[in-house]
Amino acid sequence: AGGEAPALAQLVKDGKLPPLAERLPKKPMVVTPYEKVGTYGGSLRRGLRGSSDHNGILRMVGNQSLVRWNLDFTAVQPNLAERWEVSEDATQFTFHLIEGVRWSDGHPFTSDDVVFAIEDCVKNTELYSATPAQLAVAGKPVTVEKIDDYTVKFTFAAANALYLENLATPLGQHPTLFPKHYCSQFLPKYNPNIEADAKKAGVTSWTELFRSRCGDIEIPTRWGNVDKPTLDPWVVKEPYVGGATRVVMTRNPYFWQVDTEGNQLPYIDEINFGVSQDVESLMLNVISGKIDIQERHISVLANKPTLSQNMQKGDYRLLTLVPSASQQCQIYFNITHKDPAMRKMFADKSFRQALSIGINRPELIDIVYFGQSEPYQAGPRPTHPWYNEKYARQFTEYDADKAGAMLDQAGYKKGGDGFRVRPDGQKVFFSIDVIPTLYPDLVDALELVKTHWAQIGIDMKVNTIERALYYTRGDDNAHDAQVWPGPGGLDPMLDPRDFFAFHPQGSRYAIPWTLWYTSNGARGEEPPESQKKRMKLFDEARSTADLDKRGAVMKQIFDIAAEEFETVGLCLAVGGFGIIRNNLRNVPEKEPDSWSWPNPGPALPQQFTFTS
Amino acid sequence: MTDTVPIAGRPLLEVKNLTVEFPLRTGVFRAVSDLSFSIEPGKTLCVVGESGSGKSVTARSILQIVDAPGRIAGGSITLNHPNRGSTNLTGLNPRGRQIRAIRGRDIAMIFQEPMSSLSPIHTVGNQIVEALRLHTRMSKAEARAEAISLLKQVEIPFPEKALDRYAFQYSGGMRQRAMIAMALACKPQLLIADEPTTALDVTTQAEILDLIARLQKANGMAVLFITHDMGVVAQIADDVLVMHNGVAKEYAPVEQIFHAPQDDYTRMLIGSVLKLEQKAEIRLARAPLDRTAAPILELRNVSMDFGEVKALDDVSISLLPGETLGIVGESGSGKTTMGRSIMRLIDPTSGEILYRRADGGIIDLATAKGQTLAAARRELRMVFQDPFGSLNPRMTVSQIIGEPLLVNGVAKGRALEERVCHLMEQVGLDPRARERYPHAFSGGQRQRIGIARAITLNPRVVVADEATSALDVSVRSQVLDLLMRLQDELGLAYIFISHDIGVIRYMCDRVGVMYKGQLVEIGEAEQVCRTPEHAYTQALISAIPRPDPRDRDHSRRFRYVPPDSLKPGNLGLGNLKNGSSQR
Amino acid sequence: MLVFIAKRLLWMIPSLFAVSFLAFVLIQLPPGDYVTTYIATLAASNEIVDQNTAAQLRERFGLDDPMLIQYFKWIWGILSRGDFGISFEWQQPVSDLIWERMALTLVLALSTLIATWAIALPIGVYSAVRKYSIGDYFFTAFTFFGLAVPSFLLALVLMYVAAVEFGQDVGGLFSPEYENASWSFAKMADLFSHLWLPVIILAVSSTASLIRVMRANMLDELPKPYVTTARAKGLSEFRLLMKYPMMIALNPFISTIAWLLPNLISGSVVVAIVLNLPTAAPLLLQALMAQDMYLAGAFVLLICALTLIGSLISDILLALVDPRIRLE
Amino acid sequence: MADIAVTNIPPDRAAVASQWQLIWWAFRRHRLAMVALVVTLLMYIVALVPGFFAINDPYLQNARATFHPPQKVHLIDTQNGFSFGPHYYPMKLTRDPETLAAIFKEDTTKRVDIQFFGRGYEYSVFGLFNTNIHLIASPDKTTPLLLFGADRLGRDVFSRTVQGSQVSLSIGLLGVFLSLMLGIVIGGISGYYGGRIDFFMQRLIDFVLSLPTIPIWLAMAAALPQDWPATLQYMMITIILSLTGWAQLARVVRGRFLSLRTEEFVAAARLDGVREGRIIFRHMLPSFASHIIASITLAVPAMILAETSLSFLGLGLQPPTISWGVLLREAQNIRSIATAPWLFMPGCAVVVAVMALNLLGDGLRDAADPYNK
Ligand SMILES: Nc1ncnc2c1ncn2[C@@H]1O[C@H](COP(=O)(O)OP(=O)(O)OP(=O)(O)O)[C@@H](O)[C@H]1O
Ligand SMILES: Nc1ncnc2c1ncn2[C@@H]1O[C@H](COP(=O)(O)OP(=O)(O)OP(=O)(O)O)[C@@H](O)[C@H]1O
Ligand SMILES: [Mg+2]
Ligand SMILES: [Mg+2]
Repeated sequence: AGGEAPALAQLVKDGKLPPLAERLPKKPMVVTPYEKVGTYGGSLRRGLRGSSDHNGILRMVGNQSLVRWNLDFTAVQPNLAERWEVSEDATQFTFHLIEGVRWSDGHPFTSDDVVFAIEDCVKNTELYSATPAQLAVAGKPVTVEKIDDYTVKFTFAAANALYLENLATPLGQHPTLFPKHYCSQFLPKYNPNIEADAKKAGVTSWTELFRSRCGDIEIPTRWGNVDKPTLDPWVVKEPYVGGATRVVMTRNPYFWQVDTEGNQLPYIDEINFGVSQDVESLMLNVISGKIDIQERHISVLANKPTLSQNMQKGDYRLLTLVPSASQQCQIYFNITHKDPAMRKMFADKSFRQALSIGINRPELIDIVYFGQSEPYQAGPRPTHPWYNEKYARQFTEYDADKAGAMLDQAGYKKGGDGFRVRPDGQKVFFSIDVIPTLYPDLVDALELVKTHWAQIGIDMKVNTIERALYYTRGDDNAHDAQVWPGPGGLDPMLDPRDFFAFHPQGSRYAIPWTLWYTSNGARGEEPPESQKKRMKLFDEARSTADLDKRGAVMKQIFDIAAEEFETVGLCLAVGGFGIIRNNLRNVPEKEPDSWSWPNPGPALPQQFTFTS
Repeated sequence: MTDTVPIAGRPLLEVKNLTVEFPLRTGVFRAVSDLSFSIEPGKTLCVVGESGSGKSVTARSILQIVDAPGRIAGGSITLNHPNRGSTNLTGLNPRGRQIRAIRGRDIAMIFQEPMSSLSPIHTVGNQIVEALRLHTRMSKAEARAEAISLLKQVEIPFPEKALDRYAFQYSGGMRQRAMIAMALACKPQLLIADEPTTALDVTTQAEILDLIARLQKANGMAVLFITHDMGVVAQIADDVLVMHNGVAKEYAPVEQIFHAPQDDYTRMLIGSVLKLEQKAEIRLARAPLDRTAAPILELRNVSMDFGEVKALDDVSISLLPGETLGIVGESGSGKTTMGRSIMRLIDPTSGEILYRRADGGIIDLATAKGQTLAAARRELRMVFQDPFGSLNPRMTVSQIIGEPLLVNGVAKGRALEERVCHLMEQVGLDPRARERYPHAFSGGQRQRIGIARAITLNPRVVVADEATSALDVSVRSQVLDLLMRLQDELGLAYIFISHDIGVIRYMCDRVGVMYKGQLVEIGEAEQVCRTPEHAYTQALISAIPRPDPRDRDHSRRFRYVPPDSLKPGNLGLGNLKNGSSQR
Repeated sequence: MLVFIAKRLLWMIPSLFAVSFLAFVLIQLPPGDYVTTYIATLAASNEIVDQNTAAQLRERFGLDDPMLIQYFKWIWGILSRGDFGISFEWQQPVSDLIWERMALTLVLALSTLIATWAIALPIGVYSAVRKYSIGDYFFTAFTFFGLAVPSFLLALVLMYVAAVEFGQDVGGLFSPEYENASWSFAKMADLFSHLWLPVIILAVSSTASLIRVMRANMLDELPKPYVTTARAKGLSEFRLLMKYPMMIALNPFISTIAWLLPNLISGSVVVAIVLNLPTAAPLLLQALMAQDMYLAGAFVLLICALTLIGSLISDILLALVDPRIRLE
Repeated sequence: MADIAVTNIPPDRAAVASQWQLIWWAFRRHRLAMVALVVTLLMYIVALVPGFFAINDPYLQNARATFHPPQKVHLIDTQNGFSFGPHYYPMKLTRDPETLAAIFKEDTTKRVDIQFFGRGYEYSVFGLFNTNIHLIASPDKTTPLLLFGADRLGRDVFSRTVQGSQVSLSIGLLGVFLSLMLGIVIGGISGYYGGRIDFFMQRLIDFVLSLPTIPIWLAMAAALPQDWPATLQYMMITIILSLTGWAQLARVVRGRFLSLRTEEFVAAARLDGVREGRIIFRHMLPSFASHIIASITLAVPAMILAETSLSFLGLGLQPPTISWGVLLREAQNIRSIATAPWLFMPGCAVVVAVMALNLLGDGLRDAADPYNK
């Protein structure tokens, strides 16, 4: 006997919309509001930046997957699947969907849709020439069967113990992304005239048509079609297309969640994303109170004084982001450098160790991070159960003399100009790539590191470059060293790039090894034993469903990684922050900052509400 | 403007103790000092004097348009307008409304250098119509019709078409006449004419003088006429002001000036006129020309068309080494075009221009290119008809004169300076003025800069296009003598384009007469001047003004009308009319 | 004249080919490709693109083809179907994207242009005629300011003052209520009430430089004898200046028309970004930076066509204004 | 010749000024231009040895001075008895724990006297020798003298501005100069010859005008060796970009030359046997000098500021390199406007430079103008 938004009630009265009971599932999912039961109405303003910011929308509305994360980012909860069973060997996952859920156009959502999404769409090789990584194990794609209208079974070729967690991340949205009744018209299997339709629509092939109408998880066109039915709390009203100055989402009258009093969610009528070309104009909007909730793009620490000084003026409060990353600035020396002499130098563990203790971390934290961090190397954050003290803290103590001695011993003697010389007579010199437009703080930090290292006789160049160049240099293995924030602080399983050569674009200390790993030895360069061991261990962890056992395996990895000391970290990732307008309630004032936990989505914006 | 009765006892324009100064780097230069004169309505005051004596500056002062940094340092200029009362012009703001009302309407001015004084980017018609519409209430169409009639009155052929052409498409004389038409457009009370007929052949000049006289009669227009042509002075002046070095040497009725000059300078001036009446002494002393020598320059059937205008029509002529060939002809008859074709500044439409080099080789200048052309140009020099336009405004005179020496590697540094000084002295310029830019010279001085530049490189042929038109008679004869002495020294040959028959007689061995692009007569200078054969030449000779105010008989004068224009329907353009028949 | 225009128009065809090809090469010249930039952009928010998806994007966009093939595919699409291709980023036909932004771009650019010329030319003339007067010094000071302050800093400051101190709605060209409304009188009014800020900001620096250039050119023409002639006719100073020296001093400005048109599109990118203006420039920039090839290529083609047209117009105007210049 | 030789010429008749002398004399009379010349020279002296004029190490970060406001320099001390001489009081920093905002208060109990020609950080002069003598120095190394305040990392804005002059007043100008030369030569040739040559040159110019420069920047940034110093890379890029930047000037020059070439004095020069190059540069160009001087003086600030927009796009010079453009870019955010306006002091340096260069240009123009009074 819950309520519905007044506007919807009016539509029902006018006969333009079925009554609430017919729109909701028999047993709608009940969401407990964060603070209190809210009131209907209002338009929530939020900012997007320029182009390619589709994930800004995704994070706010588009995370209605089969399962979702809990608020603390510790466990997977039911979402569209009210429950599930996992087979012992973690190869079979059976999901039971909530009965009576409807797409935003009123069409029922059933296991047919899930089967369609995976079997017809994702596994269509014209559409997806390679199956997305989540849905393929051991090189084979998943098989999805319909058990009954509300039960589907996913079968993997091998153990996929992480599947539920993956499913809760944004990249796990495929099963609920494509409404069969709508998207099937864009598939040749269901529509023989598809090529002609594509021509008519002005695109060259049916796959393009499909993508522009049904989108994909992470492409702008997902929000560019007002007709596509979704399961999200809000649906597109003014689309995100090239040149759009704003994107408006309006409430989904068939949204399938209710609050504890049975009122249909969402509370807020509309979400209005203003598209700012530049972050500064976004900042201005925030300060002048024209944004209701924002952390994206403005969350750098440097903005905090300005934003906190204008709290009164902008009538907002601050939102604390708990970093999920582990390292604020991870230095990746290229251990697999193309130049053998450089490779030898970087591969020298004591060289890296000396450089690490040659950094005055407390000073750096003081200047660049307002004292808001602590010296750190790598590994899960201190609050994480898998925290590894040695891996996290070794070689963080500043000791220039010792560093010098270590370098002397390793054969890098000081030359005439005070800088060290390699055993082959060349001066020790390397550059560290950094992207200033993306991470200005890393430039500042490296500048300091440069002065610290100069004191121990190491000459380094802070190489500020444009991001595409940064990537290309990495991909070509043409870099001396690069920096990037180190992930895996709260979600070590999801992005272990620092722990071993895992990510071809992330584990920048040994790109060729990552290629070897991802291509199963077909490409790249064979890594040393300790890497191979970790790779094996990680594969094992991935297929271990039991959390404790998995933890034990992962800890072995951390031990090895600590021993190898491949990357040099500066300090623990610093928390960002955001702002919430004072009249916006039911928003947790502290939330993880992560892609896997695509904040603020898992805090359930559908139960955010305005007080007048 | 019906009331032409002068205010009793007061002249139209009174200039009292006018002093004009130019502050220069080295001190203040007084271009005009303590000058007084006045002009009665309907009368003509002629100003004569040495080139650079301040005639133009005086004229400009009246309209308050002395170029910076010049300033009127003293004296007054009063305009006594019959209807509007008297105004002290020196007291007016030079940009103000009052002086603007006077300019163009009450006082109009014909500038000395017509070639540069017209806007290069507006049609001539546009500029005349503008003057008309500014001071009268004419509609566009009326103004245009009036402009056409004005052009017709100044003898521009095909005025309807000419109206829509640009100044650079006009010949020098045509530009001058366009200036005259513009100045006369509003029927001013006072016309200031600064050497208005220097680029006109004597027939046209006579017509223009008649036109001015008619307007004087009809409107009581007063005229301040600056000229070097004593013949003209004798014909039209009521009073004459003789200037020298910025001061008035003599100010008297015309009779007195010619028949009882008081001042030495005036006497010298009149004497120089007589000198130019005969053949030059230098030439008399010369051995006769070797007529059998191979010509140094030979034009064969040269034609040049500008669209439908045939500026040169099948011209053939040759020039012997050491010879001076005079070219006379109606304004717009293609004289300049011929000169420019020889220098290859324009490409003739057809024909050959053969130049014999010192080594005997022959080059066709009409088709020569690159090195050959450049080499030939070193031996051929030209004095441009437009002295102002042909001097780079951003180079000092010393650079301008020295440039040919410098780029041809003849001299540099100190030696170059010496050469420049010497050249300037030769043409009668003060070498100390060589750090000045061309705009800071008088018209005649600029002309001499052009001459100095032309003779720098010891050329073999010089094409002198109206090279002495802006020079007073005494300086003119000096410059001509200089040219002839150079001829003796270097064996130069001249092509001497001039409207001044006196100069031709003084200087030239042979003379060619051009008419409408054709060479209608060519012969010994003496013979052509005495017994001209072609009817046009006869008309030309008949129109030469006599330098004697007592001999103002126009009845001798007649006009040449080409036979084809006598056809019916074409009568409007020209008919055989006697000079006096108009009166 | 007609022959001249026809000849020039014919020449545009090879020029367009050459420029489009070179542009295509240039756009691809920077390291990486669209997918790299795409990944890098997402990584900025710590978002991850599935490895397989990235590889497959490349394949789908034909980025693995040799460049020549990509070029010919594209050109062929344009020639045969008038199809400028699809924007990688937006998955929308390029032509839609471009035209969508052109209208507002033109409004803004033309208003700026008119404002600039209308302010700068008279002031430039004034500064020249009244050289070293109080007024001249005043405008000189203004121009120095306009030249020395980066326009987007100015934009930022003005926006800050307007937004924070006065609570004004700044950025963009429309109020929210009109943003997606259809065109109406009220919407036009709203547009113009938003237009002044960007126009001022965009106009400041170009006005300043225009003033300086105009002043310099006028100073050269003022002492010419033909000006004195006109003055002697009794022309008022204003008409005189407008008709005579100004026309000649305009010569350099007429030459600039060649890149005026293309500048309408590509000019003032950064200001447009800061002010959040829905004009073409940010889209072009984004396309170039992201190596969104067809979109960028189409823009470059458009710019090239406009350059060619602009230079034709400017050549014709040059000859019209100054008859001494002949068209050959 | 005796009859027309002008008499009474003073013996040293050659003692007149050359054109350059004339120009220099005219220039000297232009008081503002002289001031501008002095300022420009001073700026270049600063740019030559920025270390001497800097007070603190421009790269030195200082945790206690983040967003330090400009320090007041006092002349008369009344706090600690009465004394005279330039001095300042160190500022004490407290940080708001919640907002992280820094709060500075003048501590009048301590007084630091400013030294002239005192000792400070060590810098190198032309890479020849090192010294640590500075024009202005502060004896107290822990509380540095911050005339223009400090930036987010506590670096001295004054010293950074001084240091930045080096890059800003040199590299960009190289590009300006190169495109200028190219523009004049190509535009001059095109306009002087006209006709067919002009036609093809114009097609080339159209072509160059339509090329997008951003990809060139991107490609260049990648292609140049990464171990080059940032300034050298930037210089190479500006040089290469000036290979496209000339087109605009070339068109303008050409437009003017098309009409200039019909002038009689050009014909006269040709008859004098002057070669084409000299006609273009020596005879025709001066008539267009005003425009060119104006263009140069306009191009210089544009070049300095271009850096700011370029680094906005992640191109061009980037920190840690110091230039005015980079400094302004770093300052260009709401944060600085709202809380640290002194970060825009480099902008004042740009204003001064622009002003000096433009006035200098004006003076030159006037001095070279034959009609100038
Ligand atoms: N701007 C100037 N600066 C310096 N001297 C000047 C300037 N203008 C003219 N003069 C000088 O003033 C004197 C008078 O010049 P003006 O033009 O009146 O001579 P003029 O009598 O008209 O001579 P001409 O018959 O040659 O035209 C000349 O000696 C000339 O050199
Ligand atoms: N550039 C041009 N374009 C068109 N017509 C021209 C051009 N130059 C000269 N003309 C025409 O050619 C004819 C001859 O001109 P030219 O200058 O040779 O005459 P001129 O004999 O020197 O006359 P003047 O004695 O008046 O100087 C004139 O009718 C003139 O209008
Ligand atoms: Mg004169
Ligand atoms: Mg002539």
